Amino acid sequence: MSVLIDIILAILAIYLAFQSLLAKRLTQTVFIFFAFGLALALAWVRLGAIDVAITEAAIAAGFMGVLFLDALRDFSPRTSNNQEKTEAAKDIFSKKNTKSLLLPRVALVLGLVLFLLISLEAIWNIPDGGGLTVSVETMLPESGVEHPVTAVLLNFRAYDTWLEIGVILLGLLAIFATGGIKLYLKPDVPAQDILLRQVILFFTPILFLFGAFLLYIGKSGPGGAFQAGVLWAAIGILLHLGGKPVFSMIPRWLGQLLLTLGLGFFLLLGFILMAGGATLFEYPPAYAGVLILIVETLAAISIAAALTAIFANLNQMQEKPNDIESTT
Amino acid sequence: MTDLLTSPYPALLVGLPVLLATLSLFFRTRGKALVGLLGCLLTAGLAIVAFIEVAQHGTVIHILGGWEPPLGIMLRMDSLAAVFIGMTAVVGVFISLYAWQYFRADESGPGEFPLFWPLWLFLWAGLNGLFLSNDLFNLFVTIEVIGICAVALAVLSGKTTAMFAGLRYLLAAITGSMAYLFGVALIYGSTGTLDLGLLGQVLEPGTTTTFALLVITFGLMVKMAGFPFHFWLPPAHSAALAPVSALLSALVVKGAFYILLRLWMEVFGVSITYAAGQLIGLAGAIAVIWGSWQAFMQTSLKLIVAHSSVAQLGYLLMIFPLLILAPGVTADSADWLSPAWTAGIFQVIAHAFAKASFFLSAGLIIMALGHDRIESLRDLVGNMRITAMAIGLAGVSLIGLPPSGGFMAKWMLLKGIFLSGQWWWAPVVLAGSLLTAGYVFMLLRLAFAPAREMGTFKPVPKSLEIVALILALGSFLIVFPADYMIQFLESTGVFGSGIESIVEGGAYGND
Amino acid sequence: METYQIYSLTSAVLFVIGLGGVFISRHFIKKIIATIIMGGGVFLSFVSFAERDALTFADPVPHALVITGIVVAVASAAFALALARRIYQLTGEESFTKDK
Amino acid sequence: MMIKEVITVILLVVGCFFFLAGTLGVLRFPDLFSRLHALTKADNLGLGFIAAAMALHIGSPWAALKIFSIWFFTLLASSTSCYLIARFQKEKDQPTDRKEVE
Amino acid sequence: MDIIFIIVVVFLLLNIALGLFRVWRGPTVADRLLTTQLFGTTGMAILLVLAGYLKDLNLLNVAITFNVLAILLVIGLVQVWKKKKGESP
Repeated sequence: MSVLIDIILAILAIYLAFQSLLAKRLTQTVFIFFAFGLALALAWVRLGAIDVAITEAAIAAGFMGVLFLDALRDFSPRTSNNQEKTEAAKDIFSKKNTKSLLLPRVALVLGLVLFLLISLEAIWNIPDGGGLTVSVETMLPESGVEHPVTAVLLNFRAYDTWLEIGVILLGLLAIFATGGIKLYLKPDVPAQDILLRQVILFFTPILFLFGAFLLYIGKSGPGGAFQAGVLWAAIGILLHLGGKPVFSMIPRWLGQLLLTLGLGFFLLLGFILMAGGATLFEYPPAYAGVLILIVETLAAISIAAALTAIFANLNQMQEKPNDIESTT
Repeated sequence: MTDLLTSPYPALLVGLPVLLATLSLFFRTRGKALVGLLGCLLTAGLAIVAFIEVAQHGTVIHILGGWEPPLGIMLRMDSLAAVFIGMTAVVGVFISLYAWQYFRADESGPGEFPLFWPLWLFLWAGLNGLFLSNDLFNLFVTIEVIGICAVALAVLSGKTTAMFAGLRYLLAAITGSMAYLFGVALIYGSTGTLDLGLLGQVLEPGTTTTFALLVITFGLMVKMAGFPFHFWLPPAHSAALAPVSALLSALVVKGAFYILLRLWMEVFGVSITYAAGQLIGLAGAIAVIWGSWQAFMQTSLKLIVAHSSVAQLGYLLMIFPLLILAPGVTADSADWLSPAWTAGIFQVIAHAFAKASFFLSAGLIIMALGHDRIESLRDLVGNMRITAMAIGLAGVSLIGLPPSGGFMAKWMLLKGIFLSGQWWWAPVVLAGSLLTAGYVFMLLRLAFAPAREMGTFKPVPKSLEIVALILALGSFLIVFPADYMIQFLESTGVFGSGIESIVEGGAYGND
Repeated sequence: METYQIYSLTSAVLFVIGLGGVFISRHFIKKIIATIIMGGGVFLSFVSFAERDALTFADPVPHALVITGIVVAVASAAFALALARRIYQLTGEESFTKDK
Repeated sequence: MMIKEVITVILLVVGCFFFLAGTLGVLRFPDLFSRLHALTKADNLGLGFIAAAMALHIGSPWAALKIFSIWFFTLLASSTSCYLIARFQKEKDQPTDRKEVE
Repeated sequence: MDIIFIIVVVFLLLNIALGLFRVWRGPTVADRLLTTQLFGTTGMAILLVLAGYLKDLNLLNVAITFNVLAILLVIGLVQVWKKKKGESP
């Protein structure tokens, strides 16, 4: 009976994915994409992956959502003149290429359908590998935390998690590399909006406390550094939108320290313990719990800082539309 | 697992560059470059030490966190990984030296790009992590690190064309890694392990495995610009800054090839058929012809070099059909395996040196001329003797004329082809070489031609020219330690092994 | 039909939709969203296998992998978005044209 | 025990009714402001009743607090956004059937 | 009791499917946002009911995460709106 929920949810998710790509307008695409994120989060819940559901809710729906909404400001036609120009260009393009594009497209769609059928068959017949549940269960007491997912993330496969924190920092660096950005720029529009200010005042402590709660509960239940990091990043994003960009209010070195703290401490701790004869990311079982909590906290701070900076940069990209000379 | 030596070097090889990259973020423009350069030298030194360690003790491992696979992740540095890491270090350190000078050259230079240094160090860490990794999912994370770094470096120049090319590259890279990850999900679902060594033992042939192999190969082909998916490579490589182009084509695309080689040889042996090998070989053959032809047709130097990368990567794919044995043939009786492997490894190394030198020289020409249209290359020899020499030497290695590393690779490839009886690949190798000779000699002819007007060449720093020349020479010098290197590769690792097709597994052998 | 089977089949469909979307969609934003949908499919298959292998708790390794994967995917999507916006800022283009 | 369950069921049914009413309203009402009105019904009452039912069913004070806060936050976010939407629409003050953000 | 929860969840999901129509139709950004809002609220209700059905209180954390981050989307939308207002003649 409960399978009915899954079937409807699955159909809904597929439909939403389809529609978000087929939609004619960009706003439509983005809003349907939000709904898709929600459907996916419900699917995680149905599959018992609460950690993933929280991450999806936080990162995919919250953070990506606000990034896409922010991007919508950009991709709307700026001036009618410009719009006409692009429209005309598109017209020529489509007229000229309709026929030559049709055949490859049909072939592509057929290929995709074939691919889908094979993949469905492959997934249907998948042998039961058994997973790693048993090994995790036996090793869990030595990991220093009670929640298996946290144990895997920060102890058994800490290397992946460390690289992943690096990837977030890298994402920020990569956005710098696209150029045209001044991180310490003040946005032009301060929040005159009383409502906005009230919302920020009210939600900042809530976001902070709930993030801390998720971080702390990660030891024994679903939650952890990433989820907490995104919630804290939401504070930074709210402040930025309210005309108080965090990175322009703190000294430069502090900003850099916040950004690199998680990655650096994680690694330095590993190196220090390595000097004592352990392998990288090996924690003595007696202290593992405490060390993991410290690492998680610093990682959450760094993730929050990096995500805030990513948003701030993307947000400011639009503020200076005329600053287009390239760096060369 | 315990009979292999545990060593701290694998962990340091990944950790140190990341630490230095993080450190360099705290400095401003000049400081960043200084820390970055020091970091590159340190990392290269560490790589050499690690290489020696492997040469002395054989394969070394590092079990991260002390958790043995399948639960944890193990880093493993065997001779194959050591050779790739050593190559990255040697090529990387020269490119770093070049970049240091190149960005500091005032008026004619492109300006300072402080972000180059942390990104390049992260890229280096990612490459080292990829060569060392022994875990399917960890490989995904490292290819994502490499992908993001590579695209970020590619768009660093800030040109509009670079942005378009970068976005195309990034979308291709994300698509490729997602396809790869889909295969990983299926493999994990059907075996419950991610460790390459264990997977090689437990993987069963079946629809799921075959499909997983298909999507993984698709993903990696996209990432390494294998033939039908090469569309992103030429614009991205040609629009980047000179040191970045060199990094991208010398090192980055080799990462995906390395994974492909490892997975085909070590993991998916059970579901690979003779026909699959032929198919990959065919993609490689088309890439050789198509890429060389496209290179021949271009009119700007960097585009020629970028298209030539597509062709040279095609040669790498052409070793796959040789490594997969027809049904009924055993690995012991197949005497072409060793030449084929030698061809692959030498092609990787020779191409890395030659292509890095080529791109660095192209950067110098742009610095001197302000553009890279080939008709302005007249009298290059008279104005930039060393650069012309570097281009000539690198070109000779790309064509595969003796005594270059490229010659060794192509010779061994032909030897393998004839020993295995798969003669139909031979014309492709020869035609590829001819076409390559076509565009290289076209460049050289222009370089030697007398100038029409005088004084268009601005002077460029000598040191930069010398770095490019050293790299070009490197593609010749690698021939000398060839015997030692083959011996070293044969001591451990998968080098020299082949896949024996299972007859009942549906192989379509034709002999 | 078990719960996990429904979702693992869904995962393949989502993956294919995303894959097709990357190729067919024109607008940058749609292409980026298509890669995210692709990622959603992949992660769904991981988690559905975790549900299948559940004993006292669902297999935590795929959960951890998926969390890592989501974060990595978001970092690259944010970068792609930055590139797309930069291109728009520089040229006013919203999709790849033939010659670029 | 029985009575608690009965009350839970009744609350759920009432909540569902309001959700349906809200959706139908959003679908059928002619203009944006009446649609907003319909949505507010679903938010406030539909979720409120279901939250009450669940708080009753789970029956732990900590959970009840969380459920209440969920309801409260949703209310806050939705009323803020509804206010903004309404203001947005009012200030634009022109029919925007075709010329919207694309 | 469980069966009732399942029915409620199915009902709410169908409700979402019904609401999709408005996103499709538009006609304005505001309408689409409004429907997304409705989805969000319905999703919260589904999460609550599932929490009761699966007897897992951690689901409430998922719901709270969604909730507190919904405000980001609202404010992000204000930005879009400001931009639009700025450019209208």
